[in-house]
Amino acid sequence: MVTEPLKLHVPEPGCRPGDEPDFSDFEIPKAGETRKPDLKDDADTMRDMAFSIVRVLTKDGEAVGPWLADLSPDKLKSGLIDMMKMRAFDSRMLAAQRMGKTSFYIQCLGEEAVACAAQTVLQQGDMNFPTYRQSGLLIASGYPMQTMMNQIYSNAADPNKGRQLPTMYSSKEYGFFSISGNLGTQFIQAVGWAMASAISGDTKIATAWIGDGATSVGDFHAAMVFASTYRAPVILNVVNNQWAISTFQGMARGNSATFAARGHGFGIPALRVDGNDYLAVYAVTKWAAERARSGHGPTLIEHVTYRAGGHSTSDDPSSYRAKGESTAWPLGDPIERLKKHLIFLGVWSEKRHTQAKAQVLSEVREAQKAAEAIGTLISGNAPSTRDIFEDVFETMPPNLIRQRKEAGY
Amino acid sequence: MVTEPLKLHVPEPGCRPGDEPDFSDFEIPKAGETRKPDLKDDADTMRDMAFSIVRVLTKDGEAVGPWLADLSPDKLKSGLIDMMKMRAFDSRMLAAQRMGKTSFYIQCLGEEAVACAAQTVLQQGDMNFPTYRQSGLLIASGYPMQTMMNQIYSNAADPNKGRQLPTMYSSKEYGFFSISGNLGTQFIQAVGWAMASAISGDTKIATAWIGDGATSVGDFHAAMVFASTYRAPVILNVVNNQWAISTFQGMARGNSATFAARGHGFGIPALRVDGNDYLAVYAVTKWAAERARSGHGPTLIEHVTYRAGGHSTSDDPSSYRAKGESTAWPLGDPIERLKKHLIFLGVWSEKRHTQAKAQVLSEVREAQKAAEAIGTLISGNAPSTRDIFEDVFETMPPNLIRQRKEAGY
Amino acid sequence: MRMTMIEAIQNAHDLAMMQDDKVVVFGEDVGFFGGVFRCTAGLQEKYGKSRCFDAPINELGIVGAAVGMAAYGIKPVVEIQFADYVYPAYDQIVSEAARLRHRSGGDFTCPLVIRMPTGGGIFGGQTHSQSPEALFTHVAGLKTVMPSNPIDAKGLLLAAIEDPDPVIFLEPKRLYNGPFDGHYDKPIVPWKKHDFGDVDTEYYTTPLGKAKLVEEGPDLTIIAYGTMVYVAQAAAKEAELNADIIDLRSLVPLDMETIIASVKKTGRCAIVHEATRTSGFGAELSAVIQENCFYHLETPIRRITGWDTPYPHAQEWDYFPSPERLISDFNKVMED
Amino acid sequence: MRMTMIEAIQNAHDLAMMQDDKVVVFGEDVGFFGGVFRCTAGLQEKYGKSRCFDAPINELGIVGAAVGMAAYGIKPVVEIQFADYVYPAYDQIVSEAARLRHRSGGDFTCPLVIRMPTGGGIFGGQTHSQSPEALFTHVAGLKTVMPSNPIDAKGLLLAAIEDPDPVIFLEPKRLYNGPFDGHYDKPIVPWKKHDFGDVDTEYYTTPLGKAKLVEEGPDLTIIAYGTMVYVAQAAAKEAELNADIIDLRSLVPLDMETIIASVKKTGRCAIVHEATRTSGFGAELSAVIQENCFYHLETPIRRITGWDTPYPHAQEWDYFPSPERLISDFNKVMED
Ligand SMILES: Cc1ncc(C[n+]2csc(CCOP(=O)(O)OP(=O)(O)O)c2C)c(N)n1
Ligand SMILES: Cc1ncc(C[n+]2csc(CCOP(=O)(O)OP(=O)(O)O)c2C)c(N)n1
Ligand SMILES: [Mg+2]
Ligand SMILES: [Mg+2]
Repeated sequence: MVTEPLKLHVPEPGCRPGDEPDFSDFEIPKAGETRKPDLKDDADTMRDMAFSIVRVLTKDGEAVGPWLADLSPDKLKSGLIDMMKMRAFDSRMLAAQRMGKTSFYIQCLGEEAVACAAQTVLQQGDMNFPTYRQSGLLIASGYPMQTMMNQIYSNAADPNKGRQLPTMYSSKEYGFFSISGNLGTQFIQAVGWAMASAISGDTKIATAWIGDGATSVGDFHAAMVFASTYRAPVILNVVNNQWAISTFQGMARGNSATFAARGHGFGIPALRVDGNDYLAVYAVTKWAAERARSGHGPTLIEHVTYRAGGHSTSDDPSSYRAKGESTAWPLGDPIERLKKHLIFLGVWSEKRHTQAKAQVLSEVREAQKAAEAIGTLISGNAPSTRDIFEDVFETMPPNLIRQRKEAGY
Repeated sequence: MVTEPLKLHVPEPGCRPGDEPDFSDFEIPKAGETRKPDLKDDADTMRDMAFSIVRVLTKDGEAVGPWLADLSPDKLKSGLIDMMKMRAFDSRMLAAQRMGKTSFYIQCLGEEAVACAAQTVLQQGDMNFPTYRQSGLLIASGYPMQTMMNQIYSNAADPNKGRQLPTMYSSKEYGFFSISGNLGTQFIQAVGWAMASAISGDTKIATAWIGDGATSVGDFHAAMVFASTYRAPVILNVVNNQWAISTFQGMARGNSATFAARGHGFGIPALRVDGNDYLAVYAVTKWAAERARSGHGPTLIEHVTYRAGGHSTSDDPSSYRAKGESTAWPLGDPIERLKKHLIFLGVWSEKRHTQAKAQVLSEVREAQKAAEAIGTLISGNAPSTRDIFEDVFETMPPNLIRQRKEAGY
Repeated sequence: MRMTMIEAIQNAHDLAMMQDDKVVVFGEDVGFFGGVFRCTAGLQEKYGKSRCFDAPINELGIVGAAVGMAAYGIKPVVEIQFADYVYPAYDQIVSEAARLRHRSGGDFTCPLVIRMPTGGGIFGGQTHSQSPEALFTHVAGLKTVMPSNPIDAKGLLLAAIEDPDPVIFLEPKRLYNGPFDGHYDKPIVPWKKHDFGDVDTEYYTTPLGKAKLVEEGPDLTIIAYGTMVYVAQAAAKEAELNADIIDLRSLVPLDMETIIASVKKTGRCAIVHEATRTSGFGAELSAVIQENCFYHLETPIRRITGWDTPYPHAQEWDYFPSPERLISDFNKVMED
Repeated sequence: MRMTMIEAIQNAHDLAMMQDDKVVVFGEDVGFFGGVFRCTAGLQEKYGKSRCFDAPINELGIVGAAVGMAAYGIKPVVEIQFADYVYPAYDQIVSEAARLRHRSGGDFTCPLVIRMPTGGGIFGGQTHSQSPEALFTHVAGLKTVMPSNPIDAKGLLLAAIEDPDPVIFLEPKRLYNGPFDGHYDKPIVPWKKHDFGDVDTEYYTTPLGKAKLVEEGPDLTIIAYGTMVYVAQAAAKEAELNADIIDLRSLVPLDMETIIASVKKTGRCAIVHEATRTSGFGAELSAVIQENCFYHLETPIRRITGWDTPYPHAQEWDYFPSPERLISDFNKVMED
């Protein structure tokens, strides 16, 4: 028996600052290549799907293969607009944060397709359990941008009454569950929500969202166990954007595995999708939603994408990521890819794109103007001190009334 | 799109009290049939192993196939004796509990092979992180039975000083980590211990133990993530004895999956073994130990066995399990099977077995007599009240000294 | 009808499920088996598997799923098999259940009940004996309740189920079968023969936030909850003290009025609980009483509690606050 | 050498790792990046990847693995990125780290340090602002420490690393760069220009369990820790009170002697902390002071604390115990 000293293995990303970005190890199937199993198929007949990537859009902007879905040009255009809005919104809010109008901001640059495409599959009454990087769900569901900004500015019209960090939105009406700052907690809550729908004999489904890094949390495991045991009507989304602050995704998974392969230990159908391919995300989400709604239970989807920006406004990725990694990312930019497809289809042009961009920017600006007219974090007109004490319970108990009075309210 | 009302799926065991036990759905490969991968093989080349069962002993007591290991007849005999001791020990202690000599007892009836065989693979300095159902680890390592009984009786010689429930042993010297009453917590601790061995450049390995039911806990997931990320030299054992108190193992896993298949989401080699086949458990554990010790990292082993007794002395399984389920269990009894093998080899006989049984019983009795001479939970000579206050910290802080004095000590 | 505390709790579940089909009950071994203490016996058979079911062994998952269900609009009542096993769920309780209403500006709410057998006295060792109430009372957004008899157990549980916010419901398991008063060598009167076991079979609620003055007397105020109510009563009797004995029933919200009125009257106060002393709920009680009754107090408030150690197995009765310890401390409160 | 509190903490790690190769440091983003607050900057480069490394995002796993490592015989020092994220690890801390020595009869021990940035004042909202100290002080087997300046931070951290038992090490992140006194509209003196930033570069320890009397005065005793030490100082000054101001530094073990001596001297006491009031550590302090100094107290002990609500974002300064609130309450302690 060998008795050489053991050594701790600590995984390292392919490149760090100073290195040349290199994604040549990253296996990417051709668009259209990956098969589409039947909705009713058992998880154990599709284990291969967890090691492939569903892709629809080719390099040239053509949409091909079994996952090509029934999206009309109008729907595709509106998807493009959603993503463009999201990007413009992010860029304005990043700037607003830099100007001190709020304390903090998180953008989703480069990942717009994931949330924007997934949202369009959902129906009224379904519920997303998002992380802070799925603001696209709100944008694509037509939630007023100004209300989002009111939240970001913690102004008097903030639906959260100034209580939450910027971007921690909540909207029951728009099927967007209150975001928690504690990573992963919503994953099992989504499963519970979906179980409640099944218990109630309803037809609503839930979607759970989690980052690559956060798949490590215990709540992820709880969600897998409960979803599989009770066959909950839920879509379990892992957004693998390659990074968790400064930590690369390899730190959260085994060497030869994928995040999707986690499904295999639970008999949950699992697949990977090109997260920068609007059409692929749409198709895969639709497939999973239909499985859920027709009683076939949960699906695990790993969205393969890339966090093109910093983690948040508190983060500077240049100290831990190689320069140019973002542009070297082989799955490209979701907006550019959908735009190319629309041009390929002959329903879009560079010119229309430029017009649309201007149009989108003016909408975002208008929303911002309106929000700022109410107030920003520094301009005053914030929610009241009284609001600290409200909503701790439905009815304020005597000790809180006493404390509210102590606070002078 | 279908809009039939959803329904909650709640898994049910094959049979409940009043039903005829039926294990016909349970797929059991023939002994010798399952292949043996190379130690250095990658996890993704052996995914099939998680859906098969390694078995060595045939119905007739012959040992066959690639997993047949180098166990001498003497070693096999001593393995048989270990299991017989464990069973005699359990039966005496169950009786002692019924007589009120202690508060509680947990036996491992029917699962003796798992712990007894696994222990013989380990070396001085390795560490088990067991649950309450692996007392066989202590028996097989030659730990004094009387000391175990001192613990069970919480008498003055109890190494735990009366602090722990019966069977919650601890022995650093014998490589047996202090058992926690909180399920699963030791699984990730074992990984941490193994990481420490690697960090220190040592060659020691750890083994983690968990029940089928407890695989649901978050600590299980943490262990998988950390073991895979840092390639910790650890053997991750799931003892699937079909039941978690009144809850059948299906409640802890997806429909088409096995517990072993959990390894696939982490790139951890995973296999299932016939837990009632001493030779198979030995061979599989040895393989995993060699992988760990030679730097190939963790292995997940699902031991397929059956909890033949009640969960504990507080439990009566007849209210939730079908009568006769235990005898219908298709993998048989581990002691009977090893005995048959030894007889097949011509190194054992019914007569010698009867003699051995008597010999084992008298050893157990002697240990018991000696332990009871020191004291039982009701006979007095318990650890001191003072012992409550010791070992909270290495040095007793002032507030505990004050409280100890308040208590009159 | 005479009921044990277990039967009263089962009955409360039964009535709640009957009255409101949004009420669902789950936890480890609570479905087919009816719970290791039988508090959910028969519910699965009566209401079906989708309203009462077993759960995987994952307390985080049980509470986390319940948070999602509560947000959906149904009413989960979950069992943690022993309070000692609630810690894996602590994040879901503290960061999620307790804060959902507040952080979402009232958009989402979390009406759920988390039941758990609590406390020692059953030779359960350190993992079947703990009293973690103070770990909940510190968390804004949680209510924390502990009944001491079958009548209250039913009424408080039904009130907890009706409550629009998360409630931690601690059941002193040593009282499941009768009012244990700390004299472990003497038999207990079973609830079936005790007045407090005479439970109305109809639906009723006992409001959260109202303490009960179980005995009245001028000598001192004794504040207790759960098992310690009976130990305090026995000790006061043996010490021949005529005390106001307050059974808090609900720790948050706290019935300050009853407490303050009593301490102002007696000028002396003893607080009794089984949990470890440091940062136990007794500290909060002592602090608020001191803040509100300072000029009425004649002697220092004393806390009689479990020691600042884990709960031992063999030395259980040296850890458990015994009638003798209570008597000695009550006398000190009187003497000083 | 002048250091920020971050640099002092980094320096403590560095010296501990240099002196004892059993010391290992890990946590989320602590390896290559050096921690989101840079407290572990440069350690991976200096000591290699097997002594300082990134961890998966699983606090349970971080602490659970550390418990196993500590049992092995090495010395893990782990970082929880924010104290608000410690709850998933709560079971491993309470049921395992805190009890291992006791339950195994001293056979296994668990010397580990769990560091975490604590407290508000940085517009972090409810998940980057919490002060969970009371959730640890209630747990037998844990020591709980909170420094208030670079010199103490280094000495206490090195003492914690030397300690044979688990230590919870809470770092008031609002003090990382300078002694914030609650006047959020005024600039702070950076540690680099402050005497407490003048940190000895040699190895030294500051004993756990010893409070520090940071100011002496006859009027009243003010007990604080972490950020509140400076807020208390500012408020006392503005109120023109000459107070004994005690910086606890260590909550468990608690320096009762210093506290009792001071309160017996002044007869008046105010306790200040940022955590929610109910069952906060202030309750324990109030209770023990009352038990030990009853006959010396002239007015009720007051607690000035965070409200019993989650920590808000926009209304941060209405939640944070401000100098104005402290002044008003100090005056009440004096008046009554
Ligand atoms: C329980 C918990 N631990 C740690 C953190 C701190 N934290 C915030 S975001 C983050 C990284 C998350 O990475 P990932 O899940 O990949 O999501 P991404 O940011 O890439 O979208 C960390 C560690 C937290 N919020 N919650
Ligand atoms: C965290 C936690 N939750 C619940 C329990 C109560 N409990 C003790 S044993 C048990 C069943 C365990 O079943 P399994 O893991 O299959 O192990 P087995 O008893 O079959 O060996 C339960 C639920 C516990 N000890 N710890
Ligand atoms: Mg990520
Ligand atoms: Mg089992």
